[in-house]
This record gives sequence, structure tokens and C-alpha cells, in this order.
Amino acid sequence: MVDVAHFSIPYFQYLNEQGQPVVALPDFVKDNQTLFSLYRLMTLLRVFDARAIALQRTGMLGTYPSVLGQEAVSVGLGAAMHLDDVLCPAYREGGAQIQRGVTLSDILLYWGGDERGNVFGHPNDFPMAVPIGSQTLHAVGVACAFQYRKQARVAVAVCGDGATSQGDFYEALNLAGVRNLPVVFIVANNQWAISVPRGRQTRCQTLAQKAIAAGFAGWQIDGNDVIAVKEKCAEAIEKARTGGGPTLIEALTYRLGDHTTADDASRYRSKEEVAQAQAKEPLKRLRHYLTERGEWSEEKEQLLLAECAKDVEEAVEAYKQVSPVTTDMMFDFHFATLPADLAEQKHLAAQFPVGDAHA
Amino acid sequence: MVDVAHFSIPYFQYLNEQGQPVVALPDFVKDNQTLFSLYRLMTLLRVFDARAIALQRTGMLGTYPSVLGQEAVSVGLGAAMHLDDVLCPAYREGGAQIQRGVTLSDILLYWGGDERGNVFGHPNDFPMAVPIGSQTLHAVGVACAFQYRKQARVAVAVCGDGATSQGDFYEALNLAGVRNLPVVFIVANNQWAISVPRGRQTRCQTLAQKAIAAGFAGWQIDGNDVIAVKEKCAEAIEKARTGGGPTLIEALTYRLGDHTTADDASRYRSKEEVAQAQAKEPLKRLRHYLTERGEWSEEKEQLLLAECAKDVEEAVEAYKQVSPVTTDMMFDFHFATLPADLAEQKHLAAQFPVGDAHA
Amino acid sequence: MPEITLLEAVNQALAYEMQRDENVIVLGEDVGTNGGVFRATQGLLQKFGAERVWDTPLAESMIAGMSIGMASQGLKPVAEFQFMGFSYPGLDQIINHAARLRNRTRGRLSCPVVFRTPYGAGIHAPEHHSESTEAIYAHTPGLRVVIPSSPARAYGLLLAAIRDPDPVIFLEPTRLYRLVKQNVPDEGEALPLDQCFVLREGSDVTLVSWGAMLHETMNVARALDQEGISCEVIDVATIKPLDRDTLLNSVEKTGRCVIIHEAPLTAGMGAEIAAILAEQALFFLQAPIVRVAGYDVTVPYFKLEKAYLPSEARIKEAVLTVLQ
Amino acid sequence: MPEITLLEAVNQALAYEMQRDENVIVLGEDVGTNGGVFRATQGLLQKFGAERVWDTPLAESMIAGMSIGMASQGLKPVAEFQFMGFSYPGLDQIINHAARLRNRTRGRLSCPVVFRTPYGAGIHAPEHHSESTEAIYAHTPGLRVVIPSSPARAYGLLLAAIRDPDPVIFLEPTRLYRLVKQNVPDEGEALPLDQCFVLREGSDVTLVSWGAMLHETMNVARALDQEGISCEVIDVATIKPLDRDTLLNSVEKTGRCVIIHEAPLTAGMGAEIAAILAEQALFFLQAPIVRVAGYDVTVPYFKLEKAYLPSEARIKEAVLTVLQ
Ligand SMILES: Cc1ncc(C[n+]2csc(CCOP(=O)(O)OP(=O)(O)O)c2C)c(N)n1
Ligand SMILES: Cc1ncc(C[n+]2csc(CCOP(=O)(O)OP(=O)(O)O)c2C)c(N)n1
Ligand SMILES: [Mg+2]
Ligand SMILES: [Mg+2]
Repeated sequence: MVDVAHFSIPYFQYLNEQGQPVVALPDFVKDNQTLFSLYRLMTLLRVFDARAIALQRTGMLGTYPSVLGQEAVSVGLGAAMHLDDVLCPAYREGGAQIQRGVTLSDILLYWGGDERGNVFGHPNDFPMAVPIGSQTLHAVGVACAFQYRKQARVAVAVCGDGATSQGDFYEALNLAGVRNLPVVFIVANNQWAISVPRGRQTRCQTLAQKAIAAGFAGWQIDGNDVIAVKEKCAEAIEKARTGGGPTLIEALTYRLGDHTTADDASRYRSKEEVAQAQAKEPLKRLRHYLTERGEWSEEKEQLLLAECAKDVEEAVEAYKQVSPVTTDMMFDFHFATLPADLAEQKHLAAQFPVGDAHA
Repeated sequence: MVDVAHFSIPYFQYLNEQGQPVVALPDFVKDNQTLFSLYRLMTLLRVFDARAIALQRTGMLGTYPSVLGQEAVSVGLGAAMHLDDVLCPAYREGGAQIQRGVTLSDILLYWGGDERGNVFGHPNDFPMAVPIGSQTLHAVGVACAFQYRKQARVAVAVCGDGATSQGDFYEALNLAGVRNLPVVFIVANNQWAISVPRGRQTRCQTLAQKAIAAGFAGWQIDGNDVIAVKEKCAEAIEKARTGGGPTLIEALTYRLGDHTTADDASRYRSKEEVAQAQAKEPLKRLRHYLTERGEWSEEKEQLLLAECAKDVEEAVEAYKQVSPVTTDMMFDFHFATLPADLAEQKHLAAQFPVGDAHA
Repeated sequence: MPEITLLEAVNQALAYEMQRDENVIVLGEDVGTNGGVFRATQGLLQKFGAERVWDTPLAESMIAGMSIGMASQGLKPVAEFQFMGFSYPGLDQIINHAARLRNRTRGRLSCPVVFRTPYGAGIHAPEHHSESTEAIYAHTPGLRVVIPSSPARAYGLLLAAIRDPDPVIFLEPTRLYRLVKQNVPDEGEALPLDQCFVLREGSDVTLVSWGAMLHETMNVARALDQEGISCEVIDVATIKPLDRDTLLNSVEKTGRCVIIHEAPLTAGMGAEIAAILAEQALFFLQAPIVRVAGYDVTVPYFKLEKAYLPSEARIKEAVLTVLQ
Repeated sequence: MPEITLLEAVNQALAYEMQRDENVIVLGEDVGTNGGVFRATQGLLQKFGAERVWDTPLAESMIAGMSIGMASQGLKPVAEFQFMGFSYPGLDQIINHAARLRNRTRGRLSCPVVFRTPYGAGIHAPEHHSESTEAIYAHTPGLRVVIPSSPARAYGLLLAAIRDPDPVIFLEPTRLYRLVKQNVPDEGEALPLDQCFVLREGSDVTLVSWGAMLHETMNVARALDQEGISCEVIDVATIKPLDRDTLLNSVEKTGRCVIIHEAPLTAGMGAEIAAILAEQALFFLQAPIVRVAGYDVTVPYFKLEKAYLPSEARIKEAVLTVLQ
């Protein structure tokens, strides 16, 4: 017997759970503004999240998936991407989307049951993907287009731990590897796929090692350390941009809330587990670090919270002000030009009024 | 940065390309009868293969996929399985099937376009799978049944290198890992998926490492060394039988023939490559070893060839003698009891005669 | 005996049959600890243990394929797809294998599996949670397709589906899950898998529907009754194989037929029923056969789902048209 | 100009459009060096290079999904499934994404992709190589479904499909690949994607078919002509959207209709056509609408495929029945 191949999976963390640096910090950390911006976005997301849940509870929004506890993943990722890269998100990546032209009211509109939520201010990004794992294949397709056109652009797919069980996920990785595509896969491992814990999703020690099956690098990072997320995403994205091929990043985080507003997580997991995870959440950590550095105060915090609340209320207002849907909207976008039979159906539909509680 | 996981892929070979032992041979090799039997089966398969291709050329058989050069994989595997294990093969596993109650004429019948080729003498084995990779999921399902019933039985799936790109393959591995199922996956890596070479199927150094994505062991073996195949398959199968969980075995071999009789491999690969592979083929190697050991002779070889030719001719005869198909056969096996609408259709079909050149 | 919902009837049937037959295994995403996202499998884990109720990894082709493997060895998996819109990755395994295993092996192997899934629109769910693509399964030889529309029929048909030795697609109208309650004796009585149910006898026109649309259809029938129009209402329930006799008998009697379904119009099951009538009852027809169906568009996000679903107004208009 | 087969016409259209539009990328299993298992993409690699003609890994969901990603960025992938029976792993991506991308984003993104695949039985291929499940795609809102039945139509319709800004399922009848030759000028003329072709005018009965079954259908029409029966033959060709006007006009003229397709009867496209006629041309019908279709069974292995496919005898009998 000889060993013919060897692999290992590295783990990256900059700030530990107490907000203390554990290794030399990346250069960008020197810049207060960058850190403030990351912190601000995470806070905005948290305030928005609570508001969205409240809207759902009062019947103003449909089912909504909370991002509580995972803010660092999408915020750090969004900060690492170029605007002309393309994002293929799942449904907890608001933190990246709002850095790329998607508004909070777009997000409300989407979860409010309105396709206009996907008509957002980025020309090429994909809308949220609900069929789990399917978007990973779109990202490799987008990366194929970049590679074919010799553009220095990168496609990024984000999915959850549960998504790593889907065939599409592996097929995407495999294609990315064999064509050396400019694509980065982020697995937001929040430890749960609805009620199924990470340990019953797969026997792997890490999800990062799934990249070994496709012949490229997999990294595990502390996904609650926004510095690690931004730094390692940026590194992987720049590697992809310069011909270095794909990377899989497993971002370790935790879904502190229910799966969605339709879920009740207390049915399947213990308070203790959640409390433990709570201690590692991303905002507190960065706040501690900024405070230690003398750059943050309770006053600044209160100001920021008020500012975020205002932004969120504006978004809610914009959401409420959106024009009513019409039956025509069901028909007008299936084809570039409406076929004759659909035109007839459109006419028929218009004769029957739309009734909807949320409209 | 710390490394949080390490992996390596072992490679196993007992007889090198010249038929010389490279490490201590397994115990079963002491027994001449066992070696004769392996050699006999491989020879039978080779003779059968040539005959089947000839039948196809004369219009007596449909498209047929040659096994030339890969005989050791299925023969070694078949010798390692228990009869009450379950095999979920692709379509080049005749060497295992004929050790499990499938006759050569069953195989001809199948490729002759007749479902009765799947009514063979094993109660539980799956028929050949044509949709690539799909059978891996059946094998994990079978293994689930064994595990549920606490039976000491093992399911074995065989697929090709091309199949390792399919989502089903990874989903099967993942389930096998997480449920610690009694299943063994054999990838018969014959270097080609029709015209697509192994190197354009995936960027992995080995196909064995795909198991790392599911958290269990992957081994690479010399698939043209029937001793390695039997030994390592037996080891993996016994491990699975005794609660040790799944193993993925990549058996390195080479498809010396065309993909099927409908294919012309000279369109996409060089004579040189095939000639090089020819030197490593499995029969010659075992013959050399047996000859060195003083157990084989040209005379024995001729006797064996004659015996195999006779067996094959008998199978061809049986195939030719099979009763004609009837239109009823289209209907009688879709449901345990024929629904009324199908009964009507069955009646209708019977009014129109069957015309078929191969019937 | 308390009255139960359709959802509870599904649960009751599962529990009954798991008790009766230890080959029955329930599996799917979140069916265990969580009891299913709608709670259809609630309590089964507690009652039958983790050996009988499996939370699977998140992969529908896997769910379909592993079920086939299990069924081939005599188990009776009842597999759940979390929503019909997520069943499509399983289509290859269902079409190429589940539906064919018995025929392919001339009966040597078989595939007694039930694929259950919430079905249809109307519950304000996110996108992909509102599909009704029964026609895809109905077009696939080797499958049975069943859609219950009441607690009692859910119970009796699900029992029949599990006991059936062949693969059954069992579609549960989410809109009906909690809409009505009924007394459903837990006595293990199965219903036939090849018979339509006449929900209401009538003489002027035959209304044919299935699943949740029967709710609106019955409402229209009742309203028209007030106006002196007598509607016969048929619940197809067993979409495949189709009980043509009940349909033909009714239309031969009434001479008029409206077919109502929420799936898109084109190549939906309504077309099949209309085609059968046009072939076998043509000269009984006194009016064109009208289909009131979903439009040929993707089910819209929920702000528009009511506009997508055939409304009572549309159904009524169609009935009045064929009565002219 | 030499006459070419349907297969060569496909190749010619691909080459023409790749030449004209560098956004067109051909991809699939074995489409490169090997030129496709039927040689439909033969020579394209040599002509356009490996940057335009991609041999993909063996994974159909991947082929579908990557094509969607490419198309979303303005490329025009023409993706091949090696056989229709192997396209099913791609169904989820096609139904949930390709067909919906434009609608889901209200036109912000679109999906100009063509999925080509050999289609239908009759070439003595192994199992799974004989599928004709056009109804699945036709039932899916957001897709166009096209089936050519001659070299000229293959050329013109494939060009149209590639140029169309939305996803098109392009089904190539394998049985016709090399059956007839035709002069097909390589001038880049596309055909409309929403019109039936009247292959033969007639006054007694309308025969509606598509794909390879038109071969038998035309033979029957010619034979009946000798017996004094005048058949109008319509090649549906663009299965979705369906050109109802041509169909209705013809049946209003002849009063009789036989629909012929090789897909299984139940919930096939024949049902949709019959349903449209039963709704919109009922009072023109002088006889029941008869469908001559594949039986509701898995396409048998090839010893029985001729018994499965609608034969000329079956078609003729049906025509005579509706003429009674
Ligand atoms: C293909 C598919 N199957 C099932 C579902 C239903 N579902 C929605 S979210 C979810 C769990 C996803 O888990 P994960 O990938 O870890 O993402 P998370 O929700 O934790 O962010 C499931 C099963 C779906 N949306 N798509
Ligand atoms: C799902 C599916 N896609 C495509 C095909 C067509 N096809 C038949 S064999 C083959 C190549 C298989 O390669 P591999 O898995 O390496 O097996 P080998 O033929 O080399 O034994 C392909 C693409 C198929 N049978 N099934
Ligand atoms: Mg998760
Ligand atoms: Mg191979």
C-alpha cells in the first residue's frame, strides 16, 4: 500500500468569541471606516430582521427567514465582492445583497409575495433561490460566461449546510474544478437545515472537505468573525479573478432564530444549545473589539440603532406604498413576446378581480 | 491558520503489470482452484464479449457494450460478494452477475431488446442500470433495508468514472456515510465516458477521494489485478457487513474496446494510448503469474478457450431458442393487477401483429 | 370520536399502517423530530422510534432513489417531498426507475413505495410551494396518482396507497389540510384506488374536479342549486388510473361538462378527461366541454395566487356558458 | 446543392448560427471530439474551437443549470441531452429555473437557451433511448416546445429556437434523423415558432401528428387517397405554444379528426388538442375525435417497439372509424 493523495482543511479565525485578535489582523482592519461600515451593515440587518418578523406576525408579510446570528457571513462576503461580480444567493444573504443595489424594501416585497422584489438595482445578480442548492449551478454557468468572454469577473454562490447534500451542489463543484472556473462557493453552515442538525446531514468532519471531491481547495472559517469572512472571501475571489480557479469556503455560524416564521425551533433543539451559540454571535464580537480599540461607545451604538431603525422604517414605508398588483403581471413576463394563447388568458384574467389580504 | 482535517488515499496492487507480486499476496492466492476460477471467468467473459460483438455485427443483437480489458473488476468483485448480498450494477458487470445466477443468455436477451433478460436467477439483484449513476441510490436503499432488518448483508453498487459526475452518485455516498450503511461503491474507472476522458470529467487526482466528501474511506486499487480486486472488495464488504460502514473503491482499468458497438473510439483517442493500456490488461497478467508458478500451460489455455467457446455457444443457442415476444408482455408487468384501461389497451394491441427483425 | 382534519387523517393513516405493518417506514426531510413542516408525521417518531421514522439529508433524488432500493427488498417506504415544487429532482428516479422496476424485471422486483407531498396553491406560501403538476405523473406509465379531497378520503386512500404493491404518487391539497373536519373512524378501511367519487348528484351539468378546487366547485354547485340548476359533482380522486365509467355515465346523463383544476390548462389532466369525453361520449354532449384551469403561467407569488386559482366566479360563468 | 438529412440540417443550423452569433455555445456530453453520438455536432469543434463547443462532465442537472447561468449573462447555450430519457435529471432546473427566470425577475434576467435532444422510439436502441415526453415540457409554463419532422423544418425551426430570447425544448425525432433527404438552402431563414404546417390538404378528415409519426401518417393519407378518401395532414411542429387556428380551421372544414402520437395516450399532447376541439369546434364535429397513441406502458425494449408504436394499420383503422 502506498498513499497516492493527501489533503488537509485549514481553519481561519481572526477575532475569537471574545473579540480578541488571535492572529495578526488583515490590513483592512487598520481602517476604522471599513470596520464601522461592516458593523453598521450587520446592525442594520439585525434591526431589519426583527422588523420583518414583526411584519409577518401582523399579517403584513408572508413567511420570512430570519438572518439572526448569521449577519457576518453575507455582510463580509458583500464587502469582498466587486460590483460587476455576480451573486447567486440562497435566501439569507441580504447582507451581501444590500451592498449590491438591492433595497430593504425589495426584500420585503419579495417575502410579501411579489415578483417585483426581484427587479432590483443589480443588472446581473440572481434573485434568491428557494429550491435548495440549485443556485450553485447557476453560479458555475455565470462563471462559464465570464471565462468565455475573458472577463475578470467572479461568480459567487451561497448556500446552506443542508444544501451540501443536494446533487446539484456537487455537480457544480465538479464543473468548477474541471473547467477551473472563476467561482467561489460559500457554505453558510448555520448548523441546521430546518430541524435536521449538521451532524445528520453528512458524516464529514467539515463541509469544506466536500471540495476535495472536486479537486480544489476547501477552507473552513469562523463565519461569525466578519473580519475572517471578508478577508478570506476576498482572497478566494481574487484568486478566482486571476485564473486561480474555484474555492469552497465553509463559514461556521449559527441560526439563532427559527428556520422561518413558519417554524418553531423549540420543537427540535434545546435552549442550552442556542444559548451557547448566542455567546458566539457576530455583532457582539466586533463591538467588543471596536470598544477595546477605543472606537466604540454606548452612545455611538444608540445613534447607530436609531439610524438603522429609521432606514428600516423608510423601507417598510416604501414597501407599503408599492402599487397594487394587477392580473396582467402574471402574464407579461413569461416570454419576450406574449404568445396568442397567453394573450387570451391575460384578457380573461383581467375580467376577474384580484383579492388579496397582503396586496 | 490551523489544519482541522487530514486525509489520504491509499493505493493497492498485488500483481504488477508483468504479473509479478509486488507485496505479500493475500491468503486466498495459495489456493490454485480459486485462481483458476478467477482466470476461467475472465476468459469466459472475454470469449463471450467477442461473440456478442459478432452477433451485433450480424444483426442478431442490439447495441452491446464491450467489457474488453475490464474483466478483472467484475470478476474479482463477484468472487468477493456473498450470494445474499445485493448487486446494483451498471452494464459492464457481467463478470459479477454470472457468479450470481445470471446466465450469459440472460445477458444476450437483455441486449437483444427483451425484458426477459432481467428475469434472472438472483431474487434480489438489480438489473443493469442504463441511466448513469442512478443505481448508486438503489444500493443505499437496499442497504437501508438490510440495516433496518439487522441482516448481515451488503449492497454493492458499481458505476463508471463518468458516473462520478452525477448528483445521484454524491447523494448516495452522502447517505451511506451519514447512516453508516452496509454498502460498497465500486467505481470502474476505465478512463473514458464514451469520448470524454477521465481528465475532463473531474479535476480530482483520484476518484477515490470523492468519498472524503461523504466522510468515509476511499481506496484506489489496480483494477486490472484481479487479486487486488477480490481482496480489497472482500475487505470492504466484510467491513460493511460487520457494521464498519461504507467504502468507495476506485478500480483503475481501461476500456480497450469501443464504448459500445454503436461507437467508434478511433474518432477520439489514439492507437498509442490503447496500445499502452493493452500491456496492462488483466488476463495476461494473471496468466503470467500462473505460468511462473508452474500452474499454467499453453495446453491448459487452449482447453480453457475451447471450454469457454462451448459455453458461449450454448448461451447463444439458448438465446436464439427463446420464445417469441407477445404484445401482452408490454402490459402484464406494469402493475400487480392490470387496471381496466390497460386491459383494454392490451386487447387492442393484440389485434396488431408484432413485426421485428430480431424477434 | 373527535372530528379530524385532512392533515390529521393523513397522520392517522400513517400511524395505523405503521402499527399494522412493520415494513412501513416513513422518511423525508424534517419528518422526524419536527413531525413534518405541516405536522403530517407528528408523533410518529415518538410512537415508532427512529428506526421507523427517518429524517433524511436534504436531497430529493436521494429520497426517491433510496426508497426504490428499500422497496425492491420488500419494505414499504412512505417518502415525503416537503413541497411538490421540490419533488422535481426526484423525477428522474421516479420516471426511470420507480415506475419501471416491476415491468423492467417482469415482476422479479417491484416498488411498493408511496411518495407523499403537499400539493397546490392558496396558503400564502413562498414561491415553489404552490405546484400542481399531477399531469406529469399521470403521463408516466407505471404510476398511480391519487389526490384526496376530504379527511375520510385522505385516510382511506392513503391506506390503500401504502398497501398497494406498486408506486403511488399521493398529493395532499395543502389548502384543505385544515379547512374542514370530519369524523374518520380509525378502523383501517382502505378505499379503492381506481374510482371517482360522486360528491353530489345532479341532472343539468357535470362538474369534474379534484383536490382543493372541489371546495370552490361545491360552493358553486350549492349556489346554482338555489338558482334551480342541478349540478352533479365528481371528485376524480384517483387521477391515474382514471375511472372513465363514472365520468362517462354522468356526462351521458347530463350532456354537459365543466372540468375544474388548478394546474395550468395546457396538457393538464383536464385535457385528458375532455379528450375521453370527446371520443366516447361525443354524441351525448349538448354543449362544448369547458375547462376552468390555472392559466399557463408559473403560479404567481402569493399576492396574485387568488387571481391565478380558478375562482367561484370563473367556475360559475363556465357552468352558465355550457347551459346556454 | 446536395440534399441533406434531418441530422445534417441540425448540424447545418448549428454551424450557421454559431458563425453568425458568437454568443452561441454548443455543449453537452460527447458533443465535441466525438461530434455527438448521432454526429449532430460533427465538425463544430474543428470549425469553432474548444471555446465554443464543450464536452461537459456527465451530469444532466448540471447541463441544464449551467446553461441557465450562461444564458442569464446573455450567452445562447445550445445544450444537448444525449437522449430524452436522460434529460429527466435536468427537469428540476428546467421547470423551476429556465422556465421561470424571466417571469421571476420581471424581465431583468432571461434565459435564451435551447435544450436539444434525440426523441422517440424506433431505432432499435437500448432502453431509455426511446422516450417521447413532450407533454411534460408542454405542461410547463414558460417553455416553448418544438419538434421538427423534415430536414427543412429542422433547419428553420432550430435557427428560430436559437434566436428566440426564451427557453426552447427542441426534440429531434431519431427515427427521422437519416430517413429522408431534402434540399435545404443554408441561408439562415428561420421558421415561425408558433405555426402548424399543413403537409397535405384534404377535405374528409384531419390527421394531426408531429415528429416521426408523420411518416406513418402521411403513408396512410396517401394510401387512403387511392381509396378516394381525402386526408388533411397537419404537422403540429410547435407543440407549445400551440397554433390552435390552423387546427380549428381544418377540423371545422373536415368535421373529423384523428390525432396520432407515439407518447403514451394518457395526458399526452393529443389530449390537449382533442380538448381544444371539444371546446371550440364541438358543433363542427361529425364523429368522435380519436387518438392513436402509444400505449400507457413504458416504451418496451426494442423487440416490441414496433408493437408499441402506432402502426399504419392502427392509424388507418382509426380514420375509417371516424369516417363511418
Ligand atoms: C429542493 C428543496 N427541497 C426542500 C426545500 C424545503 N426547505 C426549505 S429551507 C430547507 C432547509 C435548508 O437548509 P440549509 O441549506 O442548511 O439552509 P438554511 O435554511 O439553514 O439557511 C428546506 C428543506 C427546498 N426549499 N428546496
Ligand atoms: C443519465 C445518463 N446520461 C447519459 C447517458 C448516455 N451514456 C451512456 S454510457 C455513457 C458514458 C458512461 O461513462 P462511465 O460512467 O465512465 O461508464 P463506462 O461506459 O465507461 O463503463 C453515457 C454518457 C446515460 N446512459 N445516462
Ligand atoms: Mg442551514
Ligand atoms: Mg468509463
